[in-house]
Amino acid sequence: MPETLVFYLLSAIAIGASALVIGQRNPMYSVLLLIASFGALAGLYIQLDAPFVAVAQIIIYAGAIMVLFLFVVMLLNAPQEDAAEWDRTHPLRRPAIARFGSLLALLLVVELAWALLSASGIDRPVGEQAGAAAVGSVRALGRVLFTDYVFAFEATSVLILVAMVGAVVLARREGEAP
Amino acid sequence: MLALIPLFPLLGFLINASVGQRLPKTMSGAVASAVMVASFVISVMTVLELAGRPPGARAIEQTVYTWIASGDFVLDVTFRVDPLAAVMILIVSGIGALIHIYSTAYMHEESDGEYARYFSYLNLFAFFMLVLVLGANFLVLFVGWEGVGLCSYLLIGFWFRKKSAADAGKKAFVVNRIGDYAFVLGVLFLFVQFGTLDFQRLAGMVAALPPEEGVFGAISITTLLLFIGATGKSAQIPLYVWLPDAMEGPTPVSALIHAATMVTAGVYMIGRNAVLFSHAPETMTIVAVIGALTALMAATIGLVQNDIKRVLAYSTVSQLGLMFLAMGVGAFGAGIFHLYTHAFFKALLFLGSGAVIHALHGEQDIRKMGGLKRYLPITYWTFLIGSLAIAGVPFLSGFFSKDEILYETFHDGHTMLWLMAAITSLLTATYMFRLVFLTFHGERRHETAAPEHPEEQEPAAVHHAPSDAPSHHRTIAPSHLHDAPPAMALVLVILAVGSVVAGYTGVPHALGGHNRLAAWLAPSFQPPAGTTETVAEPEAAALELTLMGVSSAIAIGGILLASFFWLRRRELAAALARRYAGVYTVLLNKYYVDELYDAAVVHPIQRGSERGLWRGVDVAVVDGAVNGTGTIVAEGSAVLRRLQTGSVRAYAGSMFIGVVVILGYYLWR
Amino acid sequence: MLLTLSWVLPLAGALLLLLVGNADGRRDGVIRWAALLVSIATFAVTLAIWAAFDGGVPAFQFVERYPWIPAFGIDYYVGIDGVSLLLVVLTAFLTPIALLSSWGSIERKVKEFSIFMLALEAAMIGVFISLDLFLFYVFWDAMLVPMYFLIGIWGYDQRIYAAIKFMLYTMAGSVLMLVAILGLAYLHNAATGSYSFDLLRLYTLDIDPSTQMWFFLAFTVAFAIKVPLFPFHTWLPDAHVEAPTAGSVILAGVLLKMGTYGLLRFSFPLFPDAAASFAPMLAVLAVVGIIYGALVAMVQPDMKKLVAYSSVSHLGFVVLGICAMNTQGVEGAIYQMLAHGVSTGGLFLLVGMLSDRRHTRLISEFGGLKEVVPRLTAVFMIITLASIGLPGLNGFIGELLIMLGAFRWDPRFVVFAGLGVILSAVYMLWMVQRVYFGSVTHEENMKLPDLVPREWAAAVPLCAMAVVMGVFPTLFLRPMESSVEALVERVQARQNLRVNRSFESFGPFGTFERAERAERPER
Amino acid sequence: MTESFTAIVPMLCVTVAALAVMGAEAFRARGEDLPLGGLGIVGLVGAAAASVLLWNRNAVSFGVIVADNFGLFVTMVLLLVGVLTIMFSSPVVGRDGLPKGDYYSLVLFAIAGMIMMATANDLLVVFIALEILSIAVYVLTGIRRDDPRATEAAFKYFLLGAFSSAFFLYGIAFTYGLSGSTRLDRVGTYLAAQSLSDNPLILVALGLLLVGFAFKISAVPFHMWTPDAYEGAPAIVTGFMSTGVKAAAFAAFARVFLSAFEPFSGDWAPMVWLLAAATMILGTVVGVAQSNLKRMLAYSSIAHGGYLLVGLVAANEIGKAAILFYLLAYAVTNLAAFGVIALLGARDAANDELRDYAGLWHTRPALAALMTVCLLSLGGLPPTAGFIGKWYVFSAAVSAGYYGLAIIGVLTSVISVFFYLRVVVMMYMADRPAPIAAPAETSRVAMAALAASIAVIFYLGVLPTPILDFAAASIATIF
Amino acid sequence: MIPLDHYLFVSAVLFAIGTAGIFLRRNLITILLSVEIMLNAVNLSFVAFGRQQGGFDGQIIVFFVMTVAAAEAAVGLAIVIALYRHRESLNPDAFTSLRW
Repeated sequence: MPETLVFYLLSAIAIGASALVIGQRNPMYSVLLLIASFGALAGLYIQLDAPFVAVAQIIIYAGAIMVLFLFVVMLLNAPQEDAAEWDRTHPLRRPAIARFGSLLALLLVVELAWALLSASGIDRPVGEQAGAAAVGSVRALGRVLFTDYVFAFEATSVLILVAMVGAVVLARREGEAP
Repeated sequence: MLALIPLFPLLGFLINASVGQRLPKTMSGAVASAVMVASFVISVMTVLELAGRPPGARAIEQTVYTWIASGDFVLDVTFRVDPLAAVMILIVSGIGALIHIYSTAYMHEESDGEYARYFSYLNLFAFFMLVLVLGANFLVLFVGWEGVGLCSYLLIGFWFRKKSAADAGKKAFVVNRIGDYAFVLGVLFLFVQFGTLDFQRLAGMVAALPPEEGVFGAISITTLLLFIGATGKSAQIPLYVWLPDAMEGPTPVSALIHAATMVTAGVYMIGRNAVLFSHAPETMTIVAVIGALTALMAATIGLVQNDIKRVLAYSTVSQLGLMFLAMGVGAFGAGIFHLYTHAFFKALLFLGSGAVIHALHGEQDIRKMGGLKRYLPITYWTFLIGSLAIAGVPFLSGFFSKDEILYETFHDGHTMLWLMAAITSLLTATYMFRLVFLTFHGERRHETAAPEHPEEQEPAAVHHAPSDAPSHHRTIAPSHLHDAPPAMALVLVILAVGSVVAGYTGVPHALGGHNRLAAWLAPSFQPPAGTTETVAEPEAAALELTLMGVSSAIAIGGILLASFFWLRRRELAAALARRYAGVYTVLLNKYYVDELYDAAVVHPIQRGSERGLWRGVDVAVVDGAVNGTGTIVAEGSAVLRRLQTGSVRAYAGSMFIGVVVILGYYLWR
Repeated sequence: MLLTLSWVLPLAGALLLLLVGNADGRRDGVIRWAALLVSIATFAVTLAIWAAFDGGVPAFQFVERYPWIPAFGIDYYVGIDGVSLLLVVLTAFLTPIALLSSWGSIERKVKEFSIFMLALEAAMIGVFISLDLFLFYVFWDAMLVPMYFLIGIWGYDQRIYAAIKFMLYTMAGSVLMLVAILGLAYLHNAATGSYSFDLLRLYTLDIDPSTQMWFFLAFTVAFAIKVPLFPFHTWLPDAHVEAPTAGSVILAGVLLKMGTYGLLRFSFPLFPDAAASFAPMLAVLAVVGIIYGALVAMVQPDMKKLVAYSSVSHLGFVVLGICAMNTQGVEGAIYQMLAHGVSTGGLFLLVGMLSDRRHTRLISEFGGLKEVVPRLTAVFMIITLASIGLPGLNGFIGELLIMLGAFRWDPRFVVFAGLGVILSAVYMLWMVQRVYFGSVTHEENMKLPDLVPREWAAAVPLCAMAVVMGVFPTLFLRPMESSVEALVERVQARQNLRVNRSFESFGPFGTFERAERAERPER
Repeated sequence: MTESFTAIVPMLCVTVAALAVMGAEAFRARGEDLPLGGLGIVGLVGAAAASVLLWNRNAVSFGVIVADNFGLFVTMVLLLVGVLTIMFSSPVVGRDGLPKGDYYSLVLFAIAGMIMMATANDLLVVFIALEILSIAVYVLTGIRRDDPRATEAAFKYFLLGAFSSAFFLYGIAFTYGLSGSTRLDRVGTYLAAQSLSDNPLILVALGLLLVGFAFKISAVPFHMWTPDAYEGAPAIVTGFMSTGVKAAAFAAFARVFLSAFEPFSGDWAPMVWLLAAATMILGTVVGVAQSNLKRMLAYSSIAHGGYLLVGLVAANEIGKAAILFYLLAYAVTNLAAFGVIALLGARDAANDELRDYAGLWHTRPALAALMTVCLLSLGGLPPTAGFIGKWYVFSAAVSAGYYGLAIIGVLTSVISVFFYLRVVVMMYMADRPAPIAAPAETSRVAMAALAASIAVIFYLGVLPTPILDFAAASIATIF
Repeated sequence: MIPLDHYLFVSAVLFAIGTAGIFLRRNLITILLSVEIMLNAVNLSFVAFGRQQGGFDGQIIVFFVMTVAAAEAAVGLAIVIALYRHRESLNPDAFTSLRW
């Protein structure tokens, strides 16, 4: 079953890369690893007959957003995560919080897994109901996007506008003319 | 008409209380005395009217207005004069008027304002006392009852600058309150049982019931409660302690309130409810025993006291005991008779002592007196008459009344009580003549001139406005001992006459009299329906005569005893005191009853309240709980706010816990 | 309209004063007079109500009713009966006196003070006239605010603590009552399909006894705090002591009565079954409070605190009378409320006068004042005597009736309650003695001025009232009679069993009572 | 579905106003001072007019925006919040040197987002609206870049907001996965059919959505950002977000949980019960220890979220209407309180510590009095709006049988009175006259807004009937 | 064909990794990346669900989510820059002047 194999491979890459993103201290590597993870996800999207999303994932996420991150990392000359100097200031801020957070994350996984395992009707293979061709059609997708989701689309434009204004307002240097 | 009797003194009170400050002394004194005289005149007219009626119909009633009306509890302010009340109003208004007159002279040293205040209190007292005796039901009686207590309080503490006076006033009020508490309970109980508080209706209803025998039933409890009230007002065991202290008041006050009138209210009350008490034999026994005990005990204390007024005070307690004894053995007539004669001679004695004190510029210690006979002849002779009367020397008033009590007690079968009463009589004669001898006989022992009224002399650290000083600190040369001024002398003489003749209203059948007083009073002690004449029992005459002889002997013996110890062999008395130092000290300290009360009641309550209840319970526990709640919230707040560390990751952690818990909750179910 | 006028008038006065510019205190005099006149006018209105009141009818009179929040059956619904009539009059009577008393002692922010006083008056009257539970609660809570400010701004050293404690403690109780009120409305909805806060309609509600218990507790705790019933009383000494004189007068004179009024108007008639089972417990608390308050009062070094604790004791009587739930008990309770308002209000007034003169309230700072201020002493004496229940003065009537009523219910309580009468004499007279008698012990007391005319104007009505109430109590008892009897009947209709039971438990005492009752129906 | 655009007119008006403000700002001459606030108010008023016209019309646009009465009521509240915020801002913007055009446009965008959220009938739209308003508010929080605390506040708010958004989105994902749609009506239909089966994914979806909403209304334990963000943000922004965001979030919360997830109320009600109780208790208890007024009001606002949750738990007619009424009362009151704080601030001193208010009565009696009224209303004392609001909410709880919640509610409101009173104590009873260095004269616009707020507070407190009826009518149309 | 729950498992694990990242890392930028991981995890769920449901809804939603992610990233990074200007630090725990 190559399909299964591919799935597991991509999944492993996605999960592994993500784990490494949070597993090491240099933000530059984190960003790069995350791009890898996103790439693997894009592969999964393709496997799910969603080529449009896969492309968007590559372009928007890996391309635009991650570049933005990289840009900021370099702009700030982001140092290695500073070691424990802040950790000693307050007991609640010790590495304990990291362990505690990881434990909670583990619990969350367990809970979600448990929910998924006990849920009915989701263990069937995806894509049984609908034809792949129909799903993959970008044209059809565009039609839906501009009919059913037209309001959301417009709203998103407002969102972007707001984010733009906000980013400008916040990142502008002190004393700069508005 | 009836209402006028108390209203006149009230009028006097209002005048003196409102504008008295601005009146000259003569005016306020005159007003006060005049209203009393007016009241007396009306009383006499009333009594005469009453006397004109047949014995069965001797009651005049007047309802002034409805005082309280609440559901079935409707209470009118009703005055009623019946033979008993008639005697009382005569005593109150009569002796009251005399004492007012006496006071005009006695209190002359006071400033205008104080003078008016004094007379306003005195008038107010007369008002309440008259209300007390005229009241036709328990509550009107109680108004007077409490009112006279108030006036007693005010008058005892008249010289308010002196702490002991203020203390004594308060003590009197509080002790009376204790009695009143029981009294009110009794009254409530009566109302709950009978639905009325009118004396006559009550008597009628009670008469229909059989006397309670053997069981301590409702009536017994009620009457006992009432009696406790009476012990407070009339200074009986265990509530007598206030009366000796009450001597801090001006002497005329002692005479009027603490000898002649107010303190007899308890006796009067029992007499007023004779029918009720008769239905509670157990109570009656208790009354008699308490009376006898009080009489004896007070007499023993009186024997060793050195303060002239205190001796008289204990004597009063003792005599009141005798009256209660009479009441307790069912000799209501005898009790009232003694009340009536006692009013004369005890008032006389007090006023006489007042004259002595007045003359000695406030000296009250008999050890510092002596030989006054020469300087104060009127006082001496009147005082002597009073003493003879109270000692029970034959054919003075005290003889008849006391004798009747002794006889009735013996006749009723209470030999033991009789014995106690007899000893009391002996002691009475002894201490009275001890007083007479020490005060008026022998050599003069007082040297120094004391302030005019040391009764109101203030303790140290006095800051007087200069304007106040002169009247209080005037010194008089010791040689200028003067006898009572005219107003006082007049009153003394009148009372002396009264002390001699008052007894003749009740000459017993045994002596060929008709005991008119007893006959007059009889209807008051019977239920309203069946009015029967009391018939003398001839066969008892012999016994009565014997007893009379005995008591006469006792009286004479007592006087002789006194003359032996304090006139002739004074050192013997001192030796005796030394010999029995223990007994002497106990007696001198009044059996330590005050101390006992202090230690057993007053102190624990005060300490317990301060340390236990207030600081312990109230502040620490009750308020502590309240403030503790606040503290817990505040502390909780202080702790919980620390969770807000400022670390965004901790915040995220908190949210994450929330997520995990919520999901966990849903999955777990 | 009169009834509405009685609370709107002071409120309008307060609002008008709000508009007066008085930044620099220039118009203090005008404002004082204006406030006084408004309060006197209010008093006149209440007197008119009293005059027009028909005492023979148990029903509510001067009823006004307009829909307010119709969706929930909330109306502006006011009316008075014999129970509330005199309390309204008392409120209006005491307010001018309190205002007068403040003329000497309140020197800053007179305008605000007057505003708060008038607002307080409006709210207090509102409490007594509301027949809609919601309206009642609004007034009940609204009253806290001006009082809070009065204590907090113009009080003594610990004023802030006292003010906050007063407010929170009272609120803590009353919010529970709010829940119970909502519950009642909900029950009404469940029973009839519509919400209602109409007291009279809620009276008719048939509530399950166990539910009643909770509701009764919620209501009663709120009222018990206000009364204050032992052991909910500790806010009172603080509030009384720290409040300015006018505040203390109102606090003691009127506010405490709201608690007992609430018991009478709400707790007992709304939840008769629960009341039946809780009454003995309440009575025990009341009796404990009587004795406890008296004992603690006795040892207070501070005059105001002493009077405050004496209130605990006196109000215990009121609660006892209410628990007795018979004509005498309830009439006595109401009477005692009025009497206590006059006498304790008066005591605070007079203590305030002393403390204005000397700026201390410690008994030990005084002594021998009779010499210096004889008139003040005389007035103080009269009020003291009224307070300790001397016959012929106001306190006696109430106590007597309460004791009678309670005696008919269960004599054991009276036996203990009576001790309070003794103790009240002890602590009051002891205070009088230490303050006024003896010789002047402090140099600075030598020059204290006696009563000034303004103080006379405040004190004389109180003394006169004390005497009038003591001598002519029927003036006050008559108007309340039929209402009280109706109330008692309503409550007792379900409590007959209780009366009999309690008497059986008391051995020989019961027999007479029942026999008497049987042959002589209550008038 | 009706292809009508009418339902979006209110938010369109606001958006257009925002764009106009941006445009005006961009094209203004240097140094020219344009009445941008006025422009914004025009837009808001236009939106209000549109809302009034839409009343009772139940207009639907694009199938995802429903201008039902419920939404319109909240819209009106939001518009009121907007108007008041802009009025209060007028003296603040100049004083603190805020970028005027950006500031007003962000406020207006945020309001547009809020309106969208309140009227959205689609989870995706809710999410987008949530993001619009969130991002606008994050930025507003940190708009004073010269103030490190403001930036810190913005950062905390943002980070936790993003974190919670992810959960919310995950919840949407599950909802969508199960029901095949994000439209609330379809979700509701699906869930109604599922109500008996015990599908854990539904519960997971429920829980995750709950988390998202709980964060926005700062329910315990998702409240941690609130005090920090409120304290760090400029006072007027705090006022804005403590009212507007909460109102919008509650509207959406109520809409989602009371319509779509109504069949599962047996599942979410106990959880919301717990959240409500914890929120009320923690909000009030921790508020006691605060010494910074803004922080204190932050905790108070947390507690108020708890009271609103009570209305949600009750989930009956009264409860729903109570939420609406409470939102209005709370919005006006809280905004006015923050308005006062904002007016008393200075550029270089926030003057928001409790001790800064000592003796305010003597220096600024009018502001002190207004503040007092606000605090009393927050404390729920009659005759103010807050009292009626609390009464309404608790009667909802009682009528639904939640006596315990009602008791917790009333008791915590007593505790909350304690800390409100501390401010009053400071203003009126503290001895020391205030050293506060506020501008001597206050902007007339802001004072007018304050006066109006106070009038509304009293109006709602004394004559609440019209608004109560209005609120009751609002919920009748949808649920 | 891969069963749906496989995708969902992957999505769940990724989501959890994202959440864990917030606690593990003390670098603001990495923390922002963690949020991005979470959003992506959700996206995977959307697409998977959408695939199962048929239709384009899932994909379209993912499209919107990406936009939102971009917007958030922009604002977030702007805030990070502003923060860095004040403190010269990217450690989240350095910013605790607002607390208690």
